[in-house]
This record gives sequence, structure tokens and C-alpha cells, in this order.
Amino acid sequence: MTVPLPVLLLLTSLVPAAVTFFLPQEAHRLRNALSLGGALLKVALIVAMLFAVAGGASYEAGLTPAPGLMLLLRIDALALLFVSLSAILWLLTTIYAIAYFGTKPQLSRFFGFFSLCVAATTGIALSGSLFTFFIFFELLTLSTWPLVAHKQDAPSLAAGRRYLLYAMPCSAALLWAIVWLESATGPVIFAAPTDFGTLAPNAQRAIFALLIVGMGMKAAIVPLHGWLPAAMAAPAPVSALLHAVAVVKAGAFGVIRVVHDVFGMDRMSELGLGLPLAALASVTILWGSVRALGQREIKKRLAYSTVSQVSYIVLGISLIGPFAVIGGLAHLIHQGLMKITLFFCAGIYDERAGVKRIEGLDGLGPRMPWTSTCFSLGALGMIGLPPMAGFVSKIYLGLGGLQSGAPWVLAVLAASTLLNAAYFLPLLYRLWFREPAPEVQGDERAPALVAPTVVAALGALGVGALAAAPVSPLAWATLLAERAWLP
Amino acid sequence: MTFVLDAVLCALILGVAAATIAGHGVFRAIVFFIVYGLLVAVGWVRLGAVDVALAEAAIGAGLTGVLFLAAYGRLGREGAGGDAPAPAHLPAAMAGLGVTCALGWAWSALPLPDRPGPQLAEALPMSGVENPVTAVLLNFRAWDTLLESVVLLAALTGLWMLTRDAAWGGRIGLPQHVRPDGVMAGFGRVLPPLGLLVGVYLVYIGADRPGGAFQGGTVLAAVGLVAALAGAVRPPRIGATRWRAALVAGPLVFLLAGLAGAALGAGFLTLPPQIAGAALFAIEVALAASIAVTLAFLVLGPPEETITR
Amino acid sequence: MNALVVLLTLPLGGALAAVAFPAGVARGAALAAAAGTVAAALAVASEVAAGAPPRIALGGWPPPLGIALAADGLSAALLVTTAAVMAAVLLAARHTMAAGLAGPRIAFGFWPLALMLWAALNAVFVSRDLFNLYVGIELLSLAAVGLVAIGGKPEALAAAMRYMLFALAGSLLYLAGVALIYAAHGALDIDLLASRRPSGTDALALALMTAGLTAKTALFPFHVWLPPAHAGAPAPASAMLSALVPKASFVILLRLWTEALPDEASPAALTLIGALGVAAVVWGSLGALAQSRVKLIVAYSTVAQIGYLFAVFPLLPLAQAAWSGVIFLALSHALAKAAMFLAVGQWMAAAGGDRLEELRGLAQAMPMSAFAFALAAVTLAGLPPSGGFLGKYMVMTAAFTAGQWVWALPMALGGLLAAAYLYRPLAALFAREGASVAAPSRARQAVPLALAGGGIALGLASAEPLALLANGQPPIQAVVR
Amino acid sequence: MTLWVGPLLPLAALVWPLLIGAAAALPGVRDRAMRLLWLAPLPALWLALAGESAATLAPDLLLGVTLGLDPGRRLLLGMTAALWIVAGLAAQPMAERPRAAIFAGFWCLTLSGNLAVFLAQDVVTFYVAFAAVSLAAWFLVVHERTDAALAAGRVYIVVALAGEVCLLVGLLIGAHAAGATAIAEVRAALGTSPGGPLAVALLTIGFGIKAGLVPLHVWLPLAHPAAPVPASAVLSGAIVKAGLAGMLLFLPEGAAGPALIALGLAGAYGAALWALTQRNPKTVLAYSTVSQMGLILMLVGAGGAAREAAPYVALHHGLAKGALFLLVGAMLAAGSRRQRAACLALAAVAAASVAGAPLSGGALAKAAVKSELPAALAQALSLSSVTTTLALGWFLHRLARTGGAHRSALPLALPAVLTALAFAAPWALWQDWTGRAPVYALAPDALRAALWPVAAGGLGALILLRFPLPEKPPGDLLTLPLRWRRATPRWPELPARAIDAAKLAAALRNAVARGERALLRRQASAALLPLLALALFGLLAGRF
Amino acid sequence: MTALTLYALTGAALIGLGLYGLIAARHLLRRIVAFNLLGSGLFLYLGAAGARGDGPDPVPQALIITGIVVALSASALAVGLLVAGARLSGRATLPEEAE
Repeated sequence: MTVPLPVLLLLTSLVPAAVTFFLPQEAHRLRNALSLGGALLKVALIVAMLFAVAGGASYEAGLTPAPGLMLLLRIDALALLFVSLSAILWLLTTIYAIAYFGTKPQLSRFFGFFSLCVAATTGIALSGSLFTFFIFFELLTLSTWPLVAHKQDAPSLAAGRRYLLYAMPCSAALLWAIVWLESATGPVIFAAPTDFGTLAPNAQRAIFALLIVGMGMKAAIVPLHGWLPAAMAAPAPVSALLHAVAVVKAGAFGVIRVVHDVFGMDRMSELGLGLPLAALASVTILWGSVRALGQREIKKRLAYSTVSQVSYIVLGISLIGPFAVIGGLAHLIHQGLMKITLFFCAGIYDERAGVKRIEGLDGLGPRMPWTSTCFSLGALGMIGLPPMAGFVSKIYLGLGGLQSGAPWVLAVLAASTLLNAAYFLPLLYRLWFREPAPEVQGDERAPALVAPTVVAALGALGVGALAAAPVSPLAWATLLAERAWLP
Repeated sequence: MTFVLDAVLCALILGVAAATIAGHGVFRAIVFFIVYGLLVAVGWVRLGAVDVALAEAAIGAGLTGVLFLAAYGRLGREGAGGDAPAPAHLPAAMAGLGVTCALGWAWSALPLPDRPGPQLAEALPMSGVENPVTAVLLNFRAWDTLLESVVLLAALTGLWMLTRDAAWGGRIGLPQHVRPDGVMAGFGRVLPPLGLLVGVYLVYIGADRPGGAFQGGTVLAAVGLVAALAGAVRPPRIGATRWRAALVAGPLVFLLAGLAGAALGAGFLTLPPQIAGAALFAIEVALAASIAVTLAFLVLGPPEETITR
Repeated sequence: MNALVVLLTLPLGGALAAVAFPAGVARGAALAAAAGTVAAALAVASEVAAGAPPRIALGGWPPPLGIALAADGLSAALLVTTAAVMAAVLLAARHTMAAGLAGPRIAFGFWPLALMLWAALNAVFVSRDLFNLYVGIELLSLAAVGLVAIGGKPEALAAAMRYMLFALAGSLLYLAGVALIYAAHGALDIDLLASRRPSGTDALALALMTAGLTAKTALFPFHVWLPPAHAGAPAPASAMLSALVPKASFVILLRLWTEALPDEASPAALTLIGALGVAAVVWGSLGALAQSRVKLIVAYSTVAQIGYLFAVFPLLPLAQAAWSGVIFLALSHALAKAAMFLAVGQWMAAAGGDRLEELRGLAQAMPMSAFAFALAAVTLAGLPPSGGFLGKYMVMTAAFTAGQWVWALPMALGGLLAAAYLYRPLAALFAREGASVAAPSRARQAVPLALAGGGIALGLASAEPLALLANGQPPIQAVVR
Repeated sequence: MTLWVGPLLPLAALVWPLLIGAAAALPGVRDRAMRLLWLAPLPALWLALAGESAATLAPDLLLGVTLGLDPGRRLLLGMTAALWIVAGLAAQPMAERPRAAIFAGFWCLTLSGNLAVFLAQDVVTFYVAFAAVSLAAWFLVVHERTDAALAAGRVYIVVALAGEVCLLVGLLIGAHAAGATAIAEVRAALGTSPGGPLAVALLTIGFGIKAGLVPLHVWLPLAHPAAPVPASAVLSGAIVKAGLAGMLLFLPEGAAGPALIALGLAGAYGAALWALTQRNPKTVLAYSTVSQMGLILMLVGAGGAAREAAPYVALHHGLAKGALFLLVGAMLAAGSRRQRAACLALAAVAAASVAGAPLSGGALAKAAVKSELPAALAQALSLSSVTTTLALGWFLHRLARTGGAHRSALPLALPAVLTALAFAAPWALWQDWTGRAPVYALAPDALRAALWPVAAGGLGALILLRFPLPEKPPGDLLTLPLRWRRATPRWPELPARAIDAAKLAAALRNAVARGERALLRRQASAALLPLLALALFGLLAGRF
Repeated sequence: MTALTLYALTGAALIGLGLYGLIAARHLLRRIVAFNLLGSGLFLYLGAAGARGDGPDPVPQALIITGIVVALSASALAVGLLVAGARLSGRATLPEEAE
């Protein structure tokens, strides 16, 4: 029996999810083995596929449960970009989470939903049609809730509630758009151009807006971002998942699919959709940064930072030009690496030093040098300082803005850089330059927490410093852009 | 002349019905209702539907009336016998009037359909009975009737579920205290044999002439009721196996007969003409017995005497 | 022996046995009958799926003289779903409705009533005769009333009484319509009526039947009896009442409007029904939001979910997908709602009540039934990949295809409202605190989980049920304007 | 002299300091890291001495790194490397002090960036280098962790980041206009493209910040004195030159010329005069740097050969200013009167050179450019020597009053080497850079022209000693808004809690209960049932 | 007007009356009585319709007999509910209609 590759890729996290749910709490070893095994297998599969897909290959698997409904999984270059990110970060997060949770209660539930989340993300990445995308998108919504509310205390439950409060109406909007669209066009297959037929331009615009609302909630586009800072009540691995591995990324990826594959660049320009989206992304970038400034909790500040950063991706996509798209796509990876580093660090500060608020960071740098170095690298990357990954994205976004005739993007980037610096540098300052508070104790005697963090930080450094290398995210994004723009 | 008779009858029916609805006092409404039932039974005879007339008289007026009277009595014991006067209800009046008018209009608009008359005439000889109503009930639309017998059982089961847990297992109905030399006791001694005869007769002739399991069963139920009310017999306990067997006998025989048809290859509820007559008779007898028991139990109500265990 | 016959008679036989025999034997007989009926339902479905839908002219008398029974895709789907729900309910009841736990009265009454209810459902799903359908839903109603009253509390009795009155009024209105149909056409068979000579009175007949059946289905504003009735019954009974009973009258309605008298439909009438459906979605959801007892929340949810079924009516003559969609909604609601009530029953047994604050933290002790509730919530909220989602999706597509996007709105809105009102019990369940309670065994918790999983599976493996439904799907018929 | 160069040498010149810096993090090396610092710039010095032929292409790094040299930057590279070597040696005593490893690490990072600014051939590398030097230097500024250092650090980082942003935007516009990342092409494109003026303005701001262009210089008088002495030396001597290099590289000929001239002159005079209000000798030196950089930027603005010669001027200034800062450190360490005198003497020599006293390197530098300038500017240049002399005279005065006697070992050799270089290097390079014989600088006219301003300035300085100006806080323009606002903005929370959830729930409960009661009361619901039938009948019969 | 019409219209009127009683009455026993009235009116209507044409049609009669039995079953259960409810609450009305 041969299982099609896309399905196999999905199964690498679906099977651990399904089995983990039924494991007793005490089966730590088996559960960890399952999660890690799935993650490793997935990474291996992806590495194997990378080269084939770079050569132009694509894999497909699909079924049609009902006329007009098509479930289609397809591995193309864009899918692989996203799925590699989520797979690698999943592996890191799994290692981290195993160490983070130790023997805390309800682990089977946690890891079950965790794997399910990743399975959903994989599904989102591999979706070959809009309908399939929606199915996995919603699966993600649902499997994320138990993770957000995992601690089951009042703030976690409130966060979970807020998450659903945002997610549900937005997925209704998404569904509405999909139904509207597909009732006019038939099934929307990403690989094939969509035939909008008789749909009036304004209807197309409305559909686009609804799709963006649906995706934008996950991507935390203002004003649909309110759930994300609230969700920082969740444990650190969940934050990593939300901010880097799965959720906001899925939203951004959805925007990419909508712009790129559902509407296509030509139609985007024809309908004049790029500019409003870019404007929205810009507002988000600035607003997220401004709000981050006011936060005193580390994770909350990081969360608002994500709000801002993820819209870099959206901005890049919406500018409809090769450079901008490269920047946006590359930032999908870059932001993931940087933000996961930061959240890993925040988790370590919380776990090992009991520090949640930025005041507590005072003087932790020398005590927790590895963590703090990683945190600093991540923060500098967020500001966009070379040679971190964020810098590369910013260069391309800036050039893209100019190339697409939107020089104001530079102003946005400039302002965002300054704001990023304004809310990150004080943290670094506290870490390294303040006298530690006497009651704060911190150590790093948790190699399984620190190691993934260091790897992620090195990754964020590496993809920036080696951006031009032939296997970097940037190179992959360039490949995608070339395929999109070169005949 | 007959028209005038009919008109007077209809007027009476309507008048009594109006009195039932609008009159004061629950008891009076019940009495009016019994009168109404009898009048309607006469109406059915006028319409040439003797089977229905019998059913209406026995069930509609008779048994239902007893049921209501018994209920009234019990409500009185619970202090809820008094009427609860209701003010005029305009929407209800509009609704009633509207539906009446609509149906009245429909009457004028009704086409005269091709009935299943020819097919029925053709099929009747093969049905095993001569009374076409019985043929429809027990053969052509036997599935309805089978379900209906289960409906009775369902009602009884439901009714029994209203027993207080403390009374479960006790004798059905209210504990009776009848003076042995009273009128009721006399009735109880005289009526049952007579009624038994009538009931059995009705069942027996149902195959050919008006009558049948339902009508006969109802009379038999009435017999049982009177006997019970008169203290001549004591109602059984709720868990009594024999009586439970009697409850299910009718539907069971019916069901088995239907399945036998299926097993014989003729099809479910299909009775080959050769044995149809005998089979239907057996069904009718069993059904009558079950109906009698069930109806009697329905009227008697759930056990009310607290059992001390 | 014909599977269809077994399907109809076995639960009846089981019910008779349950009445006749003492409690222990009765339960065994009932469960045996249940097992056989499940098998028969599957057999019928496979016959339908194989393209050989069983059809019987009872007694060998073809309509109009006799009664025809036939299973088509719609019947088969409902029969199988009913079998699944009933099997789960009876499995759950095996423990909770035993004499030791529930007392001898309930131990006696539950089984025959449940089996009669099942028999009535099966009969309704396959009957092609309007009067036979009347008898069927009467049997259904009486058994259902009995099940509502089985709890014996004053509220339950009042609820049962209210239910009874609505059921009686509804039956008679329906019967009035049937009478008019027979009077005008001399036939009661659905297929014969489809090819009848239209009569002016058919509109009145259809109106009366529809009104009567909406009362039985508890469409807004005739839902008032439903929440207390469903909430007042013991959990297995509630599961049957909420999941299955409304479906019977709904199927009759569906058959009337799409099979028997589709030519009578008028856009305005369909719109009126649809509007009531939308009102039901909104009002039921608000009602559920306002409750603080889980059973009432779940019961009001039924009011809302029934609203969905009617909100699809305006689309039925316009788009093929609406029909399959609404049936998917009905099926997944059946599975999910039964799962919910069974889960709630386990919590009530453990926590002693169903107020939200009493349920706090129960997910710790009963993770499986809590998970079952969550999965069922996914289905009810119409989230992928559940069957509820697929139904909603098909209906919404139908709405857009028909150019009537307004009717997609209640689907979208209803999902949100469902998520809102189901969130509260879920949040309570998953709260961290929680007293230690005696949890039922995993095997018993697995029962609602299996049902809820079925609701999800309906979406995941939707190809089979959709193919099944295609058997005998009525063609859409443009409304005469 | 031909030294070996390989294709990797430019890269190695950058990576080598990084390796040393990274080594400083290693536990075994940590304590000795300071002693290695002087090794870090050696490959760069080698490269500068070897010539311009070396180039590195590293297409995989960043967005593709290209490194190479041109004459001007070779000069600056050499000067920078030399200064850093000397400063590295001067930093060795700091090895005993706390946080030495951190200092060493960022020292190396700053160095690497500083060198890379002179080697970068493409926009991205240049930006990376500039950011590295700019931001890593912050750690040098705040190293002492005194309040003043931290306050200076805050100003520094804010201004530096603003500068980075301006640069980034300007560079992006340039790269877009050129459609390429090679610096030469970008410069060409900036002159012609429509976005050019904006980019030029942004770049001028970005580089001007680093180079201490008035009024963007405000951070400089705060930061340079705050740093440890060796760091001050490289900050003022080498790092400011990164800004200059940027301007030379990117500003098209004549672009922003008038502005640069005006601001440069304003800085040249204003900063020198403001220096007179300062008490801290390092601050005085910092203002002097602003002043000198003003002159050099004026040259850039003037364009033509003057612009070409700017690196030559900068070379001298870097070496001399480095020497002066080191001398401040020496003075702080000087124990005996003799040592102090030696210090002062050496400082006077270096100061004279900066002021352009005859025969000094400074005089050569001025001579090299004066003939290339329009007359007015040439005059201004000469005149600036007066103010420079004033300022440096004041510096000597303040230096003389700086006391310490902390240590006996006096690293006087290092400033001496630098001073010597400051004198010698311009002479050595004179012919190469001006194309004139060395005698030109020895001509009496030239000597006279160099002498009178110094003399005038010296005289003024003497007067000033008698009548000192009132003290002003450093940071001049910045003194008003220096108060760091710690306003935490309060943003309105989204109205999640605006509505009282409990009240809402109660209202909903009431509404539902009322509705249900209304439907039940008098059986309204039941009454609706036949009415629904009638309504349906109407609608069906009417075929609406 | 024929006799059949007379009975049919009587049936229709009974239906209306029964409906009114079923909805408007408060005492539950009266409601159940009204239900029976409504039912029998309906049967009358159907019977009259079946009696049209040549000779009485047995099918409606059979339907009516079934209907009568069903009505009795329902009435019995309703009465049982009423009595049991009254035993617990002392009322013969629905709780929402109690005085």
C-alpha cells in the first residue's frame, strides 16, 4: 500500500494526536516518543521533498466527498515553505514543551491537541483548494482553544473565550465568502486560475474583504487582533505555537493564498485591492507596535509585537510586486524563528526565574546568559537589525514598496523599526544593565528548555546572515516569486 | 323530512357541543359531552356508518365519558374539581372561526374523487371478511390497526408511569369501597354477564356486519369496569403477569400473523385468501381481548393505593 | 425475511416482550431487539445503497387500497442514524434505567416506551401513507409523553401535559389535512398524490398538515413545550426526545413539500416557514444563552437547531443541495444532541445537578464525556469537519446558487450563536477547580463519545451518506409563481 | 612594499575581529580578552597597507556580500586599523575591571563594523556594517554604567536608531533607483532618479548623525566623554569617520552641497566655541571633534577635489584626536608632576597638529584642501583654526586641572605613537594625495597662513584662561528635552469589559423569560397554531 | 343543501368549537373534552365526505374508528397526567395559567 506523500505528511502529526489522546497521564515516555517521533519523521519527509519540489515537482492527493466539494492536498513550493517552518518549529517546540511541562497534569490532552494543531497547520499548508483550506483552518481554530485554555484558570479561560469570540464570527465570514465565491465559480483550486465568471466586481471585492476578515483574525490584523495579547495567559509552548508554529502563521498564509492563488495578482490590481490591504497591514504594523510600548508583561509585549510583525507578511503580499512578495514570504519564516525564540525565552524566564513582567528582567542577563543572549538576538531581529532575519525581510519589503510604487511603505517600515526598538531595547537594557532584584533567582539548569531556544535563535541569525544561500527561506521565497512572475 | 331531522340533529349536536365548551362547571361539561357523543352516534347512523356509530357510542361517548367522570372524581379528591373560568379568548375564537370557515369553503370546493371503490369491491372477497370496514381495518390497512393497538399499549404504559413510586405494584385504579347491597353492587352483578354477551357478539359479527374488535372490546372493557366499580371483581395488581399477557396478546397475535405471512413468502401482513377468514377471526378475538383489558386499565388509571413494603 | 419488515416489527416485538415479561427479562429482550433492529437498519441502508430500495405493498394490496412502505435514501439515512442513537441510548440506559438505580416503575416503563418510540420512528420513516403516518406519529407522541413524564416530578408532569396538548392539537390539525386530502383524492399514498389531479382544497390540506406538524416539531413559536419537557426527562429519554422525535414530523413535512404536494408550494408560504425557522434559530439560541442549567441549554439548542431545518424550506424548490444539506443537518443534530444529553446525564448522576456551577471542573473526572460534549458542540455549531458543517455548507451553497443569499444568513448566524451558548457549559466543565466525584466507567463514557464522533464522522466520510441520500431524492420543482 | 593579499583577506579582516570577540565569551579566554584586542585590527591594517587590489565576493552571506577598497577608504581603513590597534593596547589595563569580556566582545564587533564600512561594496553590506558599528558602539559608551554614561547611552541609542532608519530608507530608495546594490551604481542613480533628493536628504541625516553634523551632533558630546578612554578614542577618531565614509560613498557630487557647507561651518565654529563652556576635557575634545568634522563635511559639501581630499584630512584628525583622548586617560593615571608635564606637552603637540600649526599634519591637511576650495571657504577654513586653537587651548587648560594619580604605569607611549603618526602620515601621503611636492607645504606662504590663526587662537586662549566662559551642560541643543519621558501611554482597552457581562446576561435572561411567558400566557402559542395554518393556507391558495 | 353538507358543516363548526375550547379553556379536563369534540367533529367531516358519491366509503370509516381509538388513548394518558399533576400541585390547570 502506498500512502500519498501529502497524506503521509499529515499523518505524521495526526497519528500522534489520535494516539496521545488515549494515553494515560503517566505514559510520559511513550507520549514523548510519539510526539518527537512524529516531528522528526515530518522534518525528514520535508527535507526529502524540498529538493524535488525545488526542481518543480508537486505531489497531490484528493478526494471528492460530494459534488462540488473537493478535498485536495497538494505540495507545491509555497506549501512546502510553510510546512517546513511549522515542522521544524514543531520539533523545537515539542522538545521545549516536554521539558517545560515535565510531569504536570493533563499532558495527554495537551500533547494531543498540540499535535492536532500541527496536523491542522500541515493541512492548511498542503490544502490545494479553498474548501480544504477552510476545513483545516477551522480544525486549527478548534484544536487551539484547549491549548489556550490549558491552564484552566480564570485568565486562561478568559483568553480562550476571547479567542473564540474573535474566531467564530470571523470564520463565519470566511465561510460566507467561500460559499459565495464557490457558488459562482465552482470549487476554487489554488493551482488553477479562478474563473470569476459573472461575479460583479463589487461582489468580488466584498468576497475578498470577507476572506481577509476570516484570515485576518488569525493573522491578528487590526482590529481583529484583540485575542492574541489575551492569549498570552497560555503556557509558553502554546504561545510559541500561536505566534510562530501555527496560528497567526496560518492566517498570514491564508492571506497569501487568497491574494496569490484565489484572486491572483492581475485581478488584485484590476480590482484595486492591493492598496487597501496594504494600508490595513500598515495600520496594524504601527498600532501593534504602539500598543506593545505600553505593555508591562513580557509576553503581552511580545504578543503585540507579533500583531505588528505578522502584518509585515501581509504587507509584502499586498504590495503585488516581486520584491515585496519575496519579503513577505521570507518574513513568514523569519518572524516565526525570531518570535519562537522570544517566547521560548519568555517561558524560561517565567519557569526558571518566575519573571513575568519586564521589571523582573532586571539583571537577569548575566545570570541567565544563554537565554538572555537568545532573547537579545530575537529582539534585535525584530527591530530589523542586521544580520538577523528581520533585517532581510525589511530590506525586501522596502524595496518592494518602491518597486510597487508605494514609497510610503518606507515610512511605515521606518516608524515600525523605531517603535520596535523602543519597546525591545528597554528589555535588553534591563536584562544586561540593571542591577538584579534581590528576590529574583534565576538559573538555566534546564538544557531541554535552553537548547531549542538556542537552536531557534541560531536559526533566526542564520537565515539572516546566510539569506543569499541557495537553501535559505529567502531563496525559496525568491523561487516562488520567480515562478509567479516569470512566465 | 329527513333533512329536517338531520338539521335538528345537527343543531342539537352543535348546541350540546357549545354547552360543553362554554357552559359552567366541569361536571356539566362532561355530562354534555356524553350526551353529545350519543347524538353524534345517531348522526353516524344517519350517515350510514354503523360501525362508526357503534364505536362512537361505545368509545367516544361511553368509555371516554366514564374516563372523564372518573377523572372528575379524582380531581375532586385532590381539591381540583372546581372549574377554572376562562375569559373570552379572541385569538382562539378567530382561529376556530377561521378554521371552520376554511373547512366550510373546502367542502364546497372538494372534488369527488375516484375512490378505491372498484379495487375495494374486487379485493373484498379475498379479504376473508364481508364487512368492508373490518376488511379495511384488519386486512387492507392492517398496519394502521396494528400500530393503533400498540398506541393503546403505549398510552397505558405511559399512564402507568404516572404511578407514584410508593404505589407501584399495587392494584390498578382507586381503591373501591362499595357497599355490597348498594345499587352499584347490583349493577355489578347484573350487567356484566349481559355486557359480556353483547361484547362477544359484537366481536363475532364484526367480520360480516357492523361491529368488530374495537367495538366489542370496548363493551367488554365496560363490563370489566362496571364489575370493578361494583366491587364484583378486584382490579389486578400492576405487575400481574397474566394480565400483562392479555395486554400484549392482541398486538402479538396480529404481529405474528403478519410475520407468518412474510415467513410463508406472501409478504408482511399478507393473509392468503384461503386462511384469511380464520386468521382474521383469531386476530380479532385476541385483539378484542387486549383492547378490552387495555381500555379498562386506561379508564381505571394507575394504582393509587400506597403499598407498604 | 425482509430486512424492512424486521426493522418495523422487531422493536414492536421487543416492546411487547418488555411489557409482558418481568423487568430483568424485559431489559434483555429489549436489548436483543435493539441489536436486531440495528442490524436490520444497516441491512435496509445497504439495500438502498445498492440501488435496490425495498418497497412493500402491505398485505399485497397496492395503494390506494393498501399501505405502501418504502425505504429511500432519506429513510435509510434516518433509520441508520436512529439505530445508532437508540443503540447508544439503550446502552446508556442499561445501567441508569435498571431497577436498582431508577426504581421498579421506571425499570418497567422505560424499555417498552423506548422501543415503541423506535418502532414509531421506523414506521414513520418508511411509510408512504399519510394516515399511517398519522398513526405513527401518534404512537411516537404518546411514547414520548410517557418518557417525559417518567421522571415523575411536578415540572416534568406539567411539561408532559403541555407537550400532550400541543401534540394533540398538532395531530388533529394534521389529521384534518389528511381528511381533506382523502376527501379530495380518495388516496393517501404519497406517490399517488404526487400524480393527482390538483384540487383547490389541497392548499388548505397542506396548510393544516404543515401547521400540525410544526407544532409536533416544536418550531418557533410552538416550541414552548419543548425545553421543559426535554429538560425534565431522564437523560436517555431526553436524548431520544431531542435527537429523534422532532425528526419524524419533520420528515413528514419534508415529504409533503417535496414529494407529495410540491406543486402546491408558493414562495410566500415557503418564506413564512423559513422566517419562522430563522426566528427559531435566534430565539432558541437566545434562550439557550439565558439558561443556567445545562439540560435547558441543550434543550433550547434543539429549538434553535430545529429552526435550521425550517430555514431551508425556501430553498428546497430552488436548489438540489438544500435538500441534502437539510438532511445532513438533521442527522448530525440527532447524533450530537443525543451525545450531549447522554453526557449531561452522566454529569448529573455524578454531580447531583445540572446547574453550570455544579458542573465546574467535571472534565477532570470525566474527560471522555466532556470531550464528547465538546465534539457534539462542534457539530452543533456547524464547524468543520463535522456533518453539521457539511449540511450548513450545502445549504449556504444552495442559497447562493439560488440567488437567495438571505437564507444563508441564519446558517452563519446560528453557528455563531451555537458556539456562544455552548461555550458556557464547556468553560464550566473545563474549569480547573472541581470536587472529586464518582465518575462512570470509561466504557460508559465512551457511549456519548461514540455518538459525538459519529457526528464528526458524518462530515469526514460524507461521500457515503450523500450517495445514499441520492437514492430517491425528489427532483427540484420550480415554484409556480 | 607588496604584501600578500588573497581573495579572502577583506573578509578575513572582518571575521577575525569577530572571532576574537566571540572568543571573549569563552570561559577560558574571558579574563584575558582585553589583552587580545590589539590583535583584532591587524589583518585590516595589512589589507590597508597592501593596496586596493583585494576584493571578496561572498554571495551566500546576507544578501550577497562584496568587499573591496578604493583609495579614500583605503586611507581611512588604515587609519582606523591603526587607531584601533593603539586603542586596543591602551585598553589592556581595563582587563582587571569588571565586565571586561563584554567590553571586549562589543569592542570587536564595533571594530568589525567600523572596518566593514570602509570595505563594503554593496549597499546591504554597508548598511550592516554601519549598523554594527553604530549600535555595538553603544556598549562602549555605556560601559562604565555611571548615570552619566547610561543617560548618554540613551541619547546615543535613540539618535543612532533614528539614523539607522534614515539610512535604511535612503539606501532602499537608492537601491531601487539603481536596480542594483553596488554602491557605485546607487550613487549614480541617486543623482538622477526622482527619489534621489529625498534619499540624499535621508542619507545626509543618517550619516550626519554619525559624523556629528550640526544639529545632529547632540549625542556626541555626551557619549564620547562617557565612554572609557580607549573607547572615546576610537569613537571620536575612527567611528565618526564611518559617517564621513558614507557621505563620500553615497552622496552624488554636489548633492546637498550648500547644506553641508552651511552646517559644516556652523559646526566648525559653533562647536569649537561651545567647547569653551565645558569643564570636562573629554567633552571639550568631543566638541572639538564636532568642530573638526564640521570642517571635513564642509569639504564634502564643497565637492570636487576638496571632497576627494576629505579622507586625507580625516586621517589626520582621527589619529590626532585619538592621541588626545588617550592623553586624557594618561593624565588621569599620571602620578607625578613630571608625568603630568609630559602628558601636557604631548597633548599640546597633538593639539597643535589638530589646530593646524605649521609643519604639523593638520597644517598639511588644510593646505591640501585649501587651494581646492573657493576663496570664501578657504578663508573660513583658515579662520576655523582660530577657534580650534581656542578650544584646544581651553582643553589643555582643563587637562592640566585633571588629576588622578591612580596608577604609576603611564601608557604615554601609545598617545605618543599616535601623535607621531598624526604628524608623519600626512607627510608620507602628501604627494600621493595632492600631487604636489612636499616642499609646497614648507613654503613660507603656507607656513604663514598656517601660523597666524594658531597664534591668534593661542592668544585668545590665554585671555580665556583669565576670563573663562560660564559653564554650560554638555549636549547643548539637547539640554532642553533631555528629561527622558517615562510616560507609559494608556490606551483605551477594546470594549470587551465595557459592557457589564453579568448585567447583560441578566437582561437576556429576563427577556427570554418574558418572551416565553408571553407565548405561554393564555396559550398564545397554541392560538397561533391554527392561525399559522390559516396564514399558510392564504399564502398557498393565493400562490403568492 | 344536502344532509351531507349539513353534517360536514356541523363537523367544521365542531372543529372550530373544539379548537376554541382547546386553546381558551383553562381547566385541563375541559381542554381534553374540547380535544375530543374537535376530533369527533373532524371525523364527522371526513365521514360526510366519505359518504358522498355512490354509497358510503368504508375506508374513511375505518380511519375514523382508528382515530377514535387513538383519541381515547391520548385522552386517557392526558387525563392520567392531569390527575397525577393535580395530586402533586392541587391544581387542574397548567402552572402558567394558575390564578
